[in-house]
Amino acid sequence: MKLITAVIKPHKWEDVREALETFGVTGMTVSEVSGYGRQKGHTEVYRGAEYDIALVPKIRIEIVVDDSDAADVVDIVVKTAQTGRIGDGKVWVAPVDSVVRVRTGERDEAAL
Amino acid sequence: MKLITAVIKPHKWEDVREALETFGVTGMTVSEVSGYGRQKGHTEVYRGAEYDIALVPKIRIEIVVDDSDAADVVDIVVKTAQTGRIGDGKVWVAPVDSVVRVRTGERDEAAL
Amino acid sequence: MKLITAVIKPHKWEDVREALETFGVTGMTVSEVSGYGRQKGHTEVYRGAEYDIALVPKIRIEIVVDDSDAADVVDIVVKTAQTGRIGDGKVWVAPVDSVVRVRTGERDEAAL
Amino acid sequence: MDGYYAWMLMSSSLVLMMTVPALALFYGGMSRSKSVLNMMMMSFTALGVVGIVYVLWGWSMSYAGTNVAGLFANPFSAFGLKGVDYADYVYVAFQLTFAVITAALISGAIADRVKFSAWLVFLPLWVTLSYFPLAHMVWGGGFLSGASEHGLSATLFGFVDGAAKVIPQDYAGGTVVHINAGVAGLVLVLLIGKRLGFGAEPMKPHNLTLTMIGAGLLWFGWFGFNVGSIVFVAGDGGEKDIAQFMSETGVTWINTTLATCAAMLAWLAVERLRDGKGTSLGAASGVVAGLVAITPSCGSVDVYGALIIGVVAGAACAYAVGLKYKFGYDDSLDVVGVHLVGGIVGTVLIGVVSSASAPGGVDGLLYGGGVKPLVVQTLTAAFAIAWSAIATLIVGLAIKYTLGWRITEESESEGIDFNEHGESAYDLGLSGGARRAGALVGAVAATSSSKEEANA
Amino acid sequence: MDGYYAWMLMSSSLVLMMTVPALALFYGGMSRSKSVLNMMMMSFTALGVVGIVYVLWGWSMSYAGTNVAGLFANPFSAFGLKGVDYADYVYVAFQLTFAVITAALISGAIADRVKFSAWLVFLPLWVTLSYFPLAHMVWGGGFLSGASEHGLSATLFGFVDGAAKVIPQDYAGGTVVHINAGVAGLVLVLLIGKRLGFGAEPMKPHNLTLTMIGAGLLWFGWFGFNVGSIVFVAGDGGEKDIAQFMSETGVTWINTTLATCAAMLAWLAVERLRDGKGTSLGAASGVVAGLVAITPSCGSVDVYGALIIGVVAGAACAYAVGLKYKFGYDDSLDVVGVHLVGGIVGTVLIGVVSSASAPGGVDGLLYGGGVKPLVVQTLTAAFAIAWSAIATLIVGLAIKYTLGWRITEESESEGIDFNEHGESAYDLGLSGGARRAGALVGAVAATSSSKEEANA
Amino acid sequence: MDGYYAWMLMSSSLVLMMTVPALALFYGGMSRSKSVLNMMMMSFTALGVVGIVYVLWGWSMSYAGTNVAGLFANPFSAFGLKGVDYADYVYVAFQLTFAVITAALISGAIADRVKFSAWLVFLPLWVTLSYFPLAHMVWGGGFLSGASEHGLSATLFGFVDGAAKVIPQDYAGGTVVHINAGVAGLVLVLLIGKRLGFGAEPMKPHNLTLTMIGAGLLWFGWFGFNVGSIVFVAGDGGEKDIAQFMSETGVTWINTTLATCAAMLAWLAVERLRDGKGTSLGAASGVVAGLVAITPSCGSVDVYGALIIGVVAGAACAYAVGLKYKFGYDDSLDVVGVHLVGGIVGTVLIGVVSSASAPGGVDGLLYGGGVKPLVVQTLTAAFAIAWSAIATLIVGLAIKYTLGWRITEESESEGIDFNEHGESAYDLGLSGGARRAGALVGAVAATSSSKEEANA
Ligand SMILES: Nc1ncnc2c1ncn2[C@@H]1O[C@H](COP(=O)(O)OP(=O)(O)O)[C@@H](O)[C@H]1O
Ligand SMILES: Nc1ncnc2c1ncn2[C@@H]1O[C@H](COP(=O)(O)OP(=O)(O)O)[C@@H](O)[C@H]1O
Ligand SMILES: Nc1ncnc2c1ncn2[C@@H]1O[C@H](COP(=O)(O)OP(=O)(O)O)[C@@H](O)[C@H]1O
Repeated sequence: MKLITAVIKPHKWEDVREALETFGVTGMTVSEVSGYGRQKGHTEVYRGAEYDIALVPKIRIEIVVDDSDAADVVDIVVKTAQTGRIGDGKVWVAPVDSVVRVRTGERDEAAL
Repeated sequence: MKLITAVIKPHKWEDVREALETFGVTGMTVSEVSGYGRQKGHTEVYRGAEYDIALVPKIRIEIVVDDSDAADVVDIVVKTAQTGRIGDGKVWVAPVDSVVRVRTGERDEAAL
Repeated sequence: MKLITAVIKPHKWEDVREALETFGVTGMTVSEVSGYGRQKGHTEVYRGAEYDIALVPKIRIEIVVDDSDAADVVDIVVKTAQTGRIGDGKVWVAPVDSVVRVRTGERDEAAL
Repeated sequence: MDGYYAWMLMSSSLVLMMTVPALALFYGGMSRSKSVLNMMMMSFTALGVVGIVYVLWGWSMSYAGTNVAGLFANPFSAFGLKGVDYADYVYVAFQLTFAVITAALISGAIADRVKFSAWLVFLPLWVTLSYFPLAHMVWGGGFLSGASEHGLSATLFGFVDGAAKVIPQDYAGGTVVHINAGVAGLVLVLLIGKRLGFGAEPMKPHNLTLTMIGAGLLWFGWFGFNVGSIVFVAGDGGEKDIAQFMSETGVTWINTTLATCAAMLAWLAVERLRDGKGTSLGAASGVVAGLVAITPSCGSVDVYGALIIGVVAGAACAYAVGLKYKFGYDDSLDVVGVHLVGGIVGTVLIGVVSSASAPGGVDGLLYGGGVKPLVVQTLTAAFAIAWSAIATLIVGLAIKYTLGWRITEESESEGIDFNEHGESAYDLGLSGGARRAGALVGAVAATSSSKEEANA
Repeated sequence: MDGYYAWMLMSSSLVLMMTVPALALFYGGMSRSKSVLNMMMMSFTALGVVGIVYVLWGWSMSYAGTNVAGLFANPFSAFGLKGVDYADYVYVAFQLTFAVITAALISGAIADRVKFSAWLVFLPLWVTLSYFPLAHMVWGGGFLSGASEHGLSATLFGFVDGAAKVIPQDYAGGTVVHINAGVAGLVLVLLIGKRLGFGAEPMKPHNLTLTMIGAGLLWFGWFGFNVGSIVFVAGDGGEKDIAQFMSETGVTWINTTLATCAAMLAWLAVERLRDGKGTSLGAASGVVAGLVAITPSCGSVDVYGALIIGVVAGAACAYAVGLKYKFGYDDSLDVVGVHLVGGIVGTVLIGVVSSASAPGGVDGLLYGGGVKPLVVQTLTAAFAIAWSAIATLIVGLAIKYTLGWRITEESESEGIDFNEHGESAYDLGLSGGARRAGALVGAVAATSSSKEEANA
Repeated sequence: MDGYYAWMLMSSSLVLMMTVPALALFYGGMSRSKSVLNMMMMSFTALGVVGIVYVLWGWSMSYAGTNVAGLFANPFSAFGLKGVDYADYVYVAFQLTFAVITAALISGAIADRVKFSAWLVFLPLWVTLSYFPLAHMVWGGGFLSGASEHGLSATLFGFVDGAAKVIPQDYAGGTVVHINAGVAGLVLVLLIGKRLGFGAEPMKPHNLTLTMIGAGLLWFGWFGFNVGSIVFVAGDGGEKDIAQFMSETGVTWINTTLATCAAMLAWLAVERLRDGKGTSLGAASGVVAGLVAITPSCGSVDVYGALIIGVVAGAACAYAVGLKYKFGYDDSLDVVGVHLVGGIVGTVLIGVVSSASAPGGVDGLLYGGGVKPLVVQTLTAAFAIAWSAIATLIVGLAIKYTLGWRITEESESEGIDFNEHGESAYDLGLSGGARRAGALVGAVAATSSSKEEANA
């Protein structure tokens, strides 16, 4: 099993979801996060006080997949989330020992 | 060390917390996330425009534990979070090299 | 590659960011989470009903780094996030197989 | 009198504003984020339904029709305002807004768990069986008014030249509005049952800023409610009436404000002593408790009387809202604890602190008026409680065994906003909705190429 | 008449409140969290800009100046209220607030995508070319009024002793305000184009509680709007006027409320039938639809007429808001669906349900008044539509080919609040801003040592 | 005059609404999410405490009691409104609301860091030492009024038939309200010190929609504040008074609106030039700055005077709010930058742009009135500043060395809402509170079995 974590631009989320669905990913866990990196945030000014907003909104997707699918899923995310502009995000793959489906207690492949 | 990540139904959070407390888990990190999977979301209609809300609210729990406790903790979460209805969630276990307690700098077992 | 996950006190975030920047960390992903642990939450009373708020707000930072940098980054976070008071948080290190920069498709070292 | 008339136009508008948006906000903020919309909808639809019903038969049944046994008036004689003089429309307007908010107040007791359809059916039935009759009895010359020869007070203590010896006092609606709504809330709660997880799961207010806005706007609107409730002695629109208008209203304004200030501080004091801290929800609740208690008495007490009523109401309600946990009835947003208790405090205390020096007052116990006023006030309250309880029970049971009141347990734990209204109140993610994102399904075809055309 | 005068002061204040904050909230809540501030700013600046322009030449061009071909009055004769009697300032105030809200209403159609500078330029031009002339034509004795011998109605059906035989009716602004704003919205949408992702991405309301507050406050303010629009027959401030004030206003208040209640329920009914559930956005929208439709007719119908207009408007608008998906124009917050459609419904239905029994009414079709009133109402609406369309087109094109209307695609998808105002509406993280944290850059030096000094 | 009287009832209600909820919202939205409730509570309790104090001795000390050295009146002679005619209660009401909001305004300067108990003690002391005396001096025939033979102006430029030759002008409270509150805020800030991390950590507004609602409702309420402040020449309630009422109020309404519109645009212009973008917070701030500046002058300028005052105030305040970073005083929500600066601008500019053509005006510098009015206005402002500073210093120091002002550093960085009120403002998680979930501790036993009973 692998855990694929993708941090992408919010407005790309819909496309990514569709692409993964087509590929056959049946589930994922999504959260709203803030990104810090080359893409600079905004400057906001409130009553003359200037704030340098270092963080930009991102969507973080976690997908647990079979080792065999990992490479494809990563490629799909990278392809669909890409705009070519700074701040497109990152995708990383990490090992997972096991996964369980709470409803049934099924494990690993069966749990996905 | 293992990192156990559990994605469960929000209203199960209280029960899970209690069960883990009783077992002796002294800490965890919790976040509000959105889940995508078999459990379908809602349909919302705003002024005649129908929105298919693919995502459902979930609670995501991260627990770093001793290798020895991993199996038990997973079982506890699965048992207490289970409703038998679609959308109960997933639990996965991943390896952790080391953990540090910021306050003291203690490492691994001692940091939990 | 390693994934360093740090859970710290919110008001320490600025300091940690600066310290990491100086060290040369060019990116990270941040989220608002709730912590459960030794640090007890608050008690809130609404119209005579007392609520025991078990969770305390924390900031969760994810940083993917070279194996070689992992130790230093952990030390920096621990040093700057430390207040010595209960609830300072945890930092854990986990293995990462690979990381990709969505914008360019670059991998691993090049993706950071 | 066109000045008074202008004030009545304003007062009617203010009281309407109390229900929508003020009460909707006050209640909405206290509910959970998954049920705030349903909560607000109950106030909005109370206005929608009762507003129409009132014009159709409410006015007739309260004031215009021929009296039936002192309990209510003929709902048909002035149906649809038939034969009502245009110059009296402003009174219809003012009274309409009272009926609306009374019905809306009830919704706080049954938050988070009631079928929207059941609420829509409840509204017209309840105002017809409970509100209109009580309004008639108290203000329409009926059984609880001082003008009725066979009225409660007249029967007890006699009737001389056209009025009961001891005139029952309810300046702006302690019985008709607050006791009535409070009792109805209690009866429904007992019929309908608790929310899932009541007393176990946290059910804290999801947005106290809304509750604070609501409380503030309620206070603002309440000046229309209380100060607008002046009744003229001469009633011919002449000098005397104008003089009365230009003095009595100042008193009711000041009394309303004083009692409310006092109740706010009293509630905070109780919290400080009991829980260690005064809360903003406490301040907002104290405001409402004070407004409720001064409602029946704002014309019959002096400044000290107003302060006493405020302090007692604030403290009493601050304790009363805890009772539901002791006795285990889920009066979700404390309609009983605030409106029933506050309404009783205000109505009964009149018998004690009312003063003949006040424009609309007779001497109460404290001013040597003896015990009679207290007796009359207490029995009036008691009768109102009984009437409201029975009327609500009839309507509540009828609905329980036909439509049914409760939504399913799944719907309730998932959230009534989703399940009864197909909406969620908030989508605050800066990623512009992505968090709860979803593809637009309805009628999209024609616009799928929008991106290209965007700058056409 | 100082009572009537007091009411006018209040009404002017109420209508100003309709734009800021009521409309700002109603619209702001419906937009996305990344554009709510821009949405609210469009209402605030509509007040800022039009408020000044109105005093400078708006009043003169609508009412005070010498008539030019019945289309508008000389903008300079009373420039800056030159020569206007202080006793008439209250009418300037009242009319000023109408111009303001009409302009502000338009902003809903072009949400999320328009340069702030373009909006600021649009405001004075549009009110000058579209609003002031229409106000003059309808209320200033111009081409669309019954007082003009060469007016539309007079030309069609004759003119006897100083008035058209068939008097065109627009009590409070169905044509001048709602049709005018609705048409302007539609024209701008067609000129400016759709939002990125319209019809594809979710664009749901980000905070319905704001929309509910807004709808409630709009209703409250609308009493000033409609009830304040009384015009006196005698006009000498004598007994007759007072009597008219003390009866007609009651009717307009009641009609306004009835139609709005009916429209709310009608909209909810349509949703229930079509989508399965009645929504809070539907209730809020129904409220506005009803208020819009009863605006021209509140003085000329009886209670049943008001109910009919409310039901028709609620249902019609509930369907109309869906059309933009069918035809693919991005009327973002449904200015067309609610204000244009509602305005037409109200204006035209007068010809059908208007009743001579109502204070300001003549018998419509339904009351044997024949088809003439219907013809006059319809043609008046048509003319208003044409005028508004042309005027808006001129202004809109002028801006399109000079400043340009649209912000960049990046700015739009990132959020207009950031890019046009450098702000974000919310920072709710309990970690006190950390989530979107950033170091304070401006003028910090002097205070860097603040931590130490904090308790100095 | 019952029309005027009705307007005073409305004005009093409007001004009360300015504090609760309007100011509470305006300030609450600008604070951080961890301190919004405390911020709102300071406004609510200002009303709670000052409302009572005013009736007890405030009115007496300002207007009713016997004059003491022209500085204040005897607080006991009309204690608890003893001997006050009911017909005058409406004036008590109106003045009460002014005292309340003045005290509440101060809270903005000391946001996020002050013990709730200290604030509750500060309120009655401050209004007694600073507000009541200044109200007496300016409006009660005291040292700063034109009616006092030994007054400032009379002493300087003489006194003929019952009035100072050069009458000091403060129509609605530039000195008494805004300068007074602004100075008090500044003094407290210097006594209390900065928030932790001031100038270093981000302290941006947590919810600008609340601030926008607040600004809008403040504007609405301000019509009561300014327009209600009319003082009659004849004062016998006869024809002349009615005529004055029916003309002067129109002027104050228009001037209030014009100056506010101008200030909003001026503030936005400054931001555009300085920071590149006009912000919604800037628009809201400009609105308040304009309202503040026109407060003393709304009756004494013509439309151009109002525009000038608005533009100057908007621009001046937009710059002034930056000063705190330069000089390092933490005037958290800019009470100094907006109310002190705006109040001075408005009060002093009267000496320049005031015009005899305006109902309440004398010719200022610009209209050939010479420099005397300017001198009087300036010295009046200066005296008010001095008095307020000393009074506040006394109260502030007394509290600092007894109760102490500051909460602990932990409490402050964790959030004052938790630590002083035991609450958090928001719980928006759709998971119904899970994010900040917690088990219900209080009195649960009796209801633990609720799940089963839920449908009983
Ligand atoms: N080392 C890292 N670890 C975790 N997340 C990162 C890291 N570097 C960047 N990110 C995430 O990826 C996002 C995009 O990175 P950024 O450097 O801004 O642009 P790009 O990836 O196109 O060079 C960041 O906002 C952050 O959320
Ligand atoms: N492959 C996956 N990776 C990560 N999270 C997943 C994955 N599949 C499902 N989930 C999470 O588990 C939740 C429940 O899964 P779902 O398929 O809806 O029901 P069930 O697990 O009962 O079959 C989802 O909402 C999502 O948050
Ligand atoms: N076993 C764990 N797994 C994941 N996160 C944890 C764990 N234990 C603690 N945490 C996180 O660390 C934070 C601080 O831990 P806590 O026990 O309160 O204080 P300390 O670490 O100083 O002893 C917690 O709020 C929680 O977010």
